Amino acid sequence: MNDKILLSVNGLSKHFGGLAAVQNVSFSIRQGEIVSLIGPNGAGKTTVFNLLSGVFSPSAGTINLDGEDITGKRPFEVCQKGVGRTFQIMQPFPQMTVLENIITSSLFGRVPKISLSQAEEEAVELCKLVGLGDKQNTFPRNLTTPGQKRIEIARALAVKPKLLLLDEVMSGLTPTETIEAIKLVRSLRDKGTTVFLIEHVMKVVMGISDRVIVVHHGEKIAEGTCAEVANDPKVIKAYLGEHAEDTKESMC
Amino acid sequence: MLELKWIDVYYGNIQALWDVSLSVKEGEVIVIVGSNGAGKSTILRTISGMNKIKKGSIEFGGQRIDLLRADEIVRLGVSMVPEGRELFPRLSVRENLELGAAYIDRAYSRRTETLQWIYSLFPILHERGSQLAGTLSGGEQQMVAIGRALMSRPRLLMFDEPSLGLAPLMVDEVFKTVTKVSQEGVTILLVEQNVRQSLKMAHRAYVLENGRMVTKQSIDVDPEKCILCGECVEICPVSAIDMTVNGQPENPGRDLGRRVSRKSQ
Amino acid sequence: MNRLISGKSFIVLIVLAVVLIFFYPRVMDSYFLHLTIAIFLAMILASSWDILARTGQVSVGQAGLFGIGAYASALLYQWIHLPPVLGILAGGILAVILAVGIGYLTLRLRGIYFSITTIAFAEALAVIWLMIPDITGGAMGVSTPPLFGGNRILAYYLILAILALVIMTVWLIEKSRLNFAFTAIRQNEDVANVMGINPTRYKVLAFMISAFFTGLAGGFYSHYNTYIIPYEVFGLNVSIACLVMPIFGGLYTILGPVIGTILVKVIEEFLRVTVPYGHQIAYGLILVVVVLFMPDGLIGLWKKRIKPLFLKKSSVG
Amino acid sequence: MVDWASLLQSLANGILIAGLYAAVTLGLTLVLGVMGIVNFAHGELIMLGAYSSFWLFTLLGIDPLLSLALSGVLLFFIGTGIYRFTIWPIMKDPPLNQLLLTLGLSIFFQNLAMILWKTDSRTIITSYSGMSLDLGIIHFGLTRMITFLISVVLTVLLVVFLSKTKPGRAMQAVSENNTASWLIGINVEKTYLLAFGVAAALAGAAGALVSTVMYTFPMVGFKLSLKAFCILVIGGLGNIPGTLFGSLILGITESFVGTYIPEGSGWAEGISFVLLIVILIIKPTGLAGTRRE
Repeated sequence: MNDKILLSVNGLSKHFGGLAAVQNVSFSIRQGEIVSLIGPNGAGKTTVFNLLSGVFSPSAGTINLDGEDITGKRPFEVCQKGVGRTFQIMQPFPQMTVLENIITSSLFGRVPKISLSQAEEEAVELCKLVGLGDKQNTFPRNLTTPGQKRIEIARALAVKPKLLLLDEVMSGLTPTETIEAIKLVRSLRDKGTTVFLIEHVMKVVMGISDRVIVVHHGEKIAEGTCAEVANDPKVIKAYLGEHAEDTKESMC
Repeated sequence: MLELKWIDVYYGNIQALWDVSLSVKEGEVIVIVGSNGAGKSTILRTISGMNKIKKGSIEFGGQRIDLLRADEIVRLGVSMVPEGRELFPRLSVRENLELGAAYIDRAYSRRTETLQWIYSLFPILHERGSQLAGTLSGGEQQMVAIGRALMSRPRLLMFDEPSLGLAPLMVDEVFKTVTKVSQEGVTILLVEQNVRQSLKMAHRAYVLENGRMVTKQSIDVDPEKCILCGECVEICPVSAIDMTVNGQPENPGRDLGRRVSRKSQ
Repeated sequence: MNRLISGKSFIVLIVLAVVLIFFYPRVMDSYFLHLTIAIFLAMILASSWDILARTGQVSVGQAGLFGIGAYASALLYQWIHLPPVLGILAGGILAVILAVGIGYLTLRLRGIYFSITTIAFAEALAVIWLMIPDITGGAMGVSTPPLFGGNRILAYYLILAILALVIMTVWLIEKSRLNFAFTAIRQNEDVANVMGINPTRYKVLAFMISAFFTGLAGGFYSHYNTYIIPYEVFGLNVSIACLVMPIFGGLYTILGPVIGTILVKVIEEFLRVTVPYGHQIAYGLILVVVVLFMPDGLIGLWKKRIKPLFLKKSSVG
Repeated sequence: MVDWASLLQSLANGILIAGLYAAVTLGLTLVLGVMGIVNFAHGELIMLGAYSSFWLFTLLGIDPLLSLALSGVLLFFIGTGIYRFTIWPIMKDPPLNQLLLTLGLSIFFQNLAMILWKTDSRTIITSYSGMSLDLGIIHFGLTRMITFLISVVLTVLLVVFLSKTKPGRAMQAVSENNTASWLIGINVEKTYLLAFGVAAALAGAAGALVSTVMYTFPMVGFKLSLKAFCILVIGGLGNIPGTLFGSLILGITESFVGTYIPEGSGWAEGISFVLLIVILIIKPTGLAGTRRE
């Protein structure tokens, strides 16, 4: 990890009609970090991801990636600048094979000049990396939930992102698979990818993140290392309501 | 009262539930817990007739209901408070509530009485009666959704993540309401991620993971201590607990089963 | 998305080419040659409609592009005596220019609104054509000199060449990165967008390719037919024909539109001699039947139902 | 200098034709609002209504303004039949399949009409066809006035049906939220059937009106449905006030273009397309925003 700031978000807000889904959120992520975004269900985590990847354009605030302002850029532009993401609800292209799904992503990602055969090679590599090596030519509908999550991850990696956004990729995995996934995330970081993830599985969050950002009701309520966040009374309250005392130490 | 036997459910070609069985007795509060995407909501949607089963059977009050349409199932007395509330946003609060009884004959004749009951449960809805449902806060919308379901005079009321996106105080409020409704004699089937609080009011619980029941039977609930891991904040999927507690168990379900049985001894 | 062309199909292609180039035009009598030309023309329309459909956009206004192509070459001949072959090319180019304009304005819209706009576009052109007869010839139409002095065999070669060009373009698209972009946009535009694909750009590109060939077809038609009227070239019938043929045959394939066209044209030709009006009733029926019972068209029907029958037989026997 | 008489006259003409346009569009609005389907065959239902009114008048001598109800009932049954056998099986398909299906139906009925009744344009001439009403400086054809009033009555009936009757409320509920409607005990499929039937009945009645003020020919429905699409888009898709607003805009614009532009009546035919394209370009997102999933 170094001190170079890869992503900095300033005063980010998003309103739908009158409702504020995300309100005045600011944070930054350094190159090579693994940062988790947590918060109760419906706190606005996925909205933050949608803003970062350009799916929504923010009502206010700026997003800066690697020194470039990407606020309000459209999703394909943001992707070409170096943001890859997965979707919480898996959305593979149903009529493409696993390999074709990943090739598509390779072809048009951050380095879009590569040839078809190069893209195919890369996709085959990625298939192996995420553990889909033997499922290359099947269709996504024949895969289980974890299998489809692997497609999501491989597709997000195929764009060769500087910043990888993972939206709940570990939920629903078996313990062995979760460990594999954690190893995968660590190895990605070692290769230089910065990872920003939304997770529900608290043990995973605490296990791999360098830092944790907590949102609640669309606002950032805490940020810091695992231990700092876990002892923050605001966080405990957000998660547990009024009956918080007995679980204070349990988070890490 | 309600009995699911070995049901399989598919979304298109994708299987969402495998061999799920559960039973709910009259007057109980039952919770289904499990992580995101485990298929909890699918179970409720299937009971209410929104999804069809490929295999197995669903009985309610001794009658097969798995072949009925959703509206027929509501008429039999099974109502649902859906995830995301699903109100009629451009109708007023009162209209939303009234619609809950409008298409169910046995509820329609008692609608004024039921409405008074709901207003006594949620006085705020009385105040907001003429406001458009879409303009309410999340917690108020949740109350309208519960109220609308109650208007149909259900025998079994199902809640799909009622605490979703609510402030802590509001969550408490919602759970208190669920308890109140239960005390009024309505049987309750609840799906939640907020394990700790939901287990506090439940009689029994089922744990679902990846579309399968982790244990064949329901687990008994110790209200003082979350039986699943005793230390988590939200639901820790069994996988995550076992991973850190026991290293790499080959079968998390069996492991949990052991722990549960130990508890009940 | 199959890989390279196999040896067997290459031989079939060569044989087909030889037959179509050297043999066919010499044996066929004039009526059948005419019918063949009509079918090839329709195949071009069908295949080029299918190119746009690969991005998930259903155009119900191909007649607008066809009519522009037809009128461009007809009017350019009238004004500056542009040779028909160049006129046909000009028709294609004008259609592309129009498609770029319409495309950038409307392809941001999704699905059904694009479809409605394309109908409106074709009908609007028809209104304009009727209202400025000084320039367009109005309802009376325009006559054009016959192509190659009325030599049907040469006309046959020209349309065969255009058809070959269309098929080759489709084949190249299938082999290139474009196919991935088009397919991704069709299957899930939002995800494609997040993966770095600019949906509008590729949709407009597909529309341009589609428009070029539709315009060429229009130009060819105007010289081959020697007479065009707005009601016909801008008519709903053309737009409908463009979409029924590939849908019947099977979408997003090379062969689908070709097979669909042959069958639809044969049915239409049969109806043309049996009922005086309304022979396009077959188009309506085909659409309804395809949507309800055979969503992948004839090709899908073949792959799913008929081919397995043969396989079963051979494995048993 | 402004010629007030001609201005008022063309405004009045525009409003009168807008009434007819509203009647033509209401069924389309209802189906889009409740079922989320743009029914390309709506125009053909109007055409069938027009023909039924024409034949009832020609063969049995029933006045079109009376046969309106008969056309409505006839089309109600045709409509429910169409829904049950063609649309019901594909309600869960992607919208493009629904588009292609209804487009197929549209082509089918157009050509069926050509086979049955040839492409001739037919008119109904009643005893009051030539009469007109004079109101000082402006005057109206009596038939137009009557069709306008009937259109108003049809609209009011529809609004009352939707807000005061149980099936009507069910339609509103379904259009607001399909899932919630199932959950409160509405049979959504039956509601779809009824909505399609009512829309077809409205088309039948509108067709009868059309037969009195326009020519009846196989393509009349197609021409009108293009205008209806335009109205739908101006009005913001699938709501009744929007439909009335859109009808007024289109009717008045057409009327002004017809009056003030040389050879305007021809150009007026194209106005709907221009409006449609312009509006889709100006606010594509606003349109998408009004649709539910």
